[in-house]
Amino acid sequence: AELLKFVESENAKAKLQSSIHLFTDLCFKKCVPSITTGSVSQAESTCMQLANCVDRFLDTNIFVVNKISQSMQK
Amino acid sequence: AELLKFVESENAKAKLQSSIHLFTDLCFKKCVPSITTGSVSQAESTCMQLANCVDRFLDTNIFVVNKISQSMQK
Amino acid sequence: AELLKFVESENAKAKLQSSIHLFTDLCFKKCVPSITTGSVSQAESTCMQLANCVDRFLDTNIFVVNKISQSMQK
Amino acid sequence: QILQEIALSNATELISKISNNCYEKCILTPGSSLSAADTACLDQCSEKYIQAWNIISRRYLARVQSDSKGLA
Amino acid sequence: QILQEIALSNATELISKISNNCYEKCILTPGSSLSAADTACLDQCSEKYIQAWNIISRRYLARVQSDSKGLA
Amino acid sequence: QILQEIALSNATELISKISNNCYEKCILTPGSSLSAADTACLDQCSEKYIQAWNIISRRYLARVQSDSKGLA
Repeated sequence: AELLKFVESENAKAKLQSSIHLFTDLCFKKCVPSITTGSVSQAESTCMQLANCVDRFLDTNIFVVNKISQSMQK
Repeated sequence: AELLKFVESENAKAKLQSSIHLFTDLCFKKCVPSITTGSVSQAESTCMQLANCVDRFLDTNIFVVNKISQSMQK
Repeated sequence: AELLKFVESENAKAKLQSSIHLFTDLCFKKCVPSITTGSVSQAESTCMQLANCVDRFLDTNIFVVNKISQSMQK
Repeated sequence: QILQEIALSNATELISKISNNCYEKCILTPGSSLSAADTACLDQCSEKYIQAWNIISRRYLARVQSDSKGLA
Repeated sequence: QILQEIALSNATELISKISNNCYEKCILTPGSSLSAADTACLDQCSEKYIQAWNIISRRYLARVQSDSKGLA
Repeated sequence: QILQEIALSNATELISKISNNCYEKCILTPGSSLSAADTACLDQCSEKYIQAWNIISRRYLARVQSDSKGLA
């Protein structure tokens, strides 16, 4: 049972890491259109620093789940 | 044998669904370049409504299969 | 042991082929922006013919590995 | 049981595809919350995606049934 | 048997990659059939892809053999 | 053992993502070697990617912990 719990928690960790890789890739593509030497742009900063990109993606996901649930109940 | 047939037909169904997801993603990207409120554009309609996007993709696939077969026989 | 060696070498072959497909896809997208009938452009030729696209990708990969190793030691 | 798992994985895949495509098209510069314009776009975009999925499903099933020569 | 499966999966993967890349590049607005221009483009595009695949294969195999320090 | 494998696959995935994204952004026309400009761009790009990965990790973990209603 101890081992099982350990394996389960490791699986959860792996899943979490895989989501983080997915979101980082998404946010990097969205927030950093090109590599400029020097300081970070304002738009880039708002998009990435505050992690708005992840938060809005999760909002989008929740929006879509609700939308699909509604259209299935029709 | 009944169970095996059932599992096989479920596998085929899953494969079919996976192809449909692939094609929908492809056609959505090809036919709907941007989301405009209001009516559907003429080009979008021709591309998607008549499902030309899937039909032409399958034609492309058949073309490539023939092409590869020919170059293997050379 | 003979069989095991055979299976291992087949696995290695499959991995190699999968890398080749990955790189070809990458280089085709990078070096051939559009299909023009007639002769191959100069840029396309430098990028693809000399396989600079693969060589630079592998250089990039080595650069990143070193970079990550350094930031892990900090 | 198996049927339910397929139906579930189908819905999950649809949700994931819509989220990715509509986030890409609608949320160009993510702000501190979804704006009214964002939400309107997501709504429109989801509708269009579901519509596309219905069209493609019907068409592909029809083609698979009528034309067993097709390879994909 | 195993060799055949690898060869088959290799050809299948190549066909799938060519179809995706050349559909993307050649069929900009899918019509009611492939036009002569579409077919000419697909032909050119497939040739270029196969050529690319040959070049990359040779180069990558050469690099793997000569340079065991490379990681990918 | 399992922990090490996860850590390793995590690092491998990160390296692969950075290589793909930074090759895409920095090496626009691959030449016969990496130029000084290429290397400067790769350096900047890797830094930004790692920074992004740190920000996203913290944010996503925080959101998962505080908001169990979120689905992704």
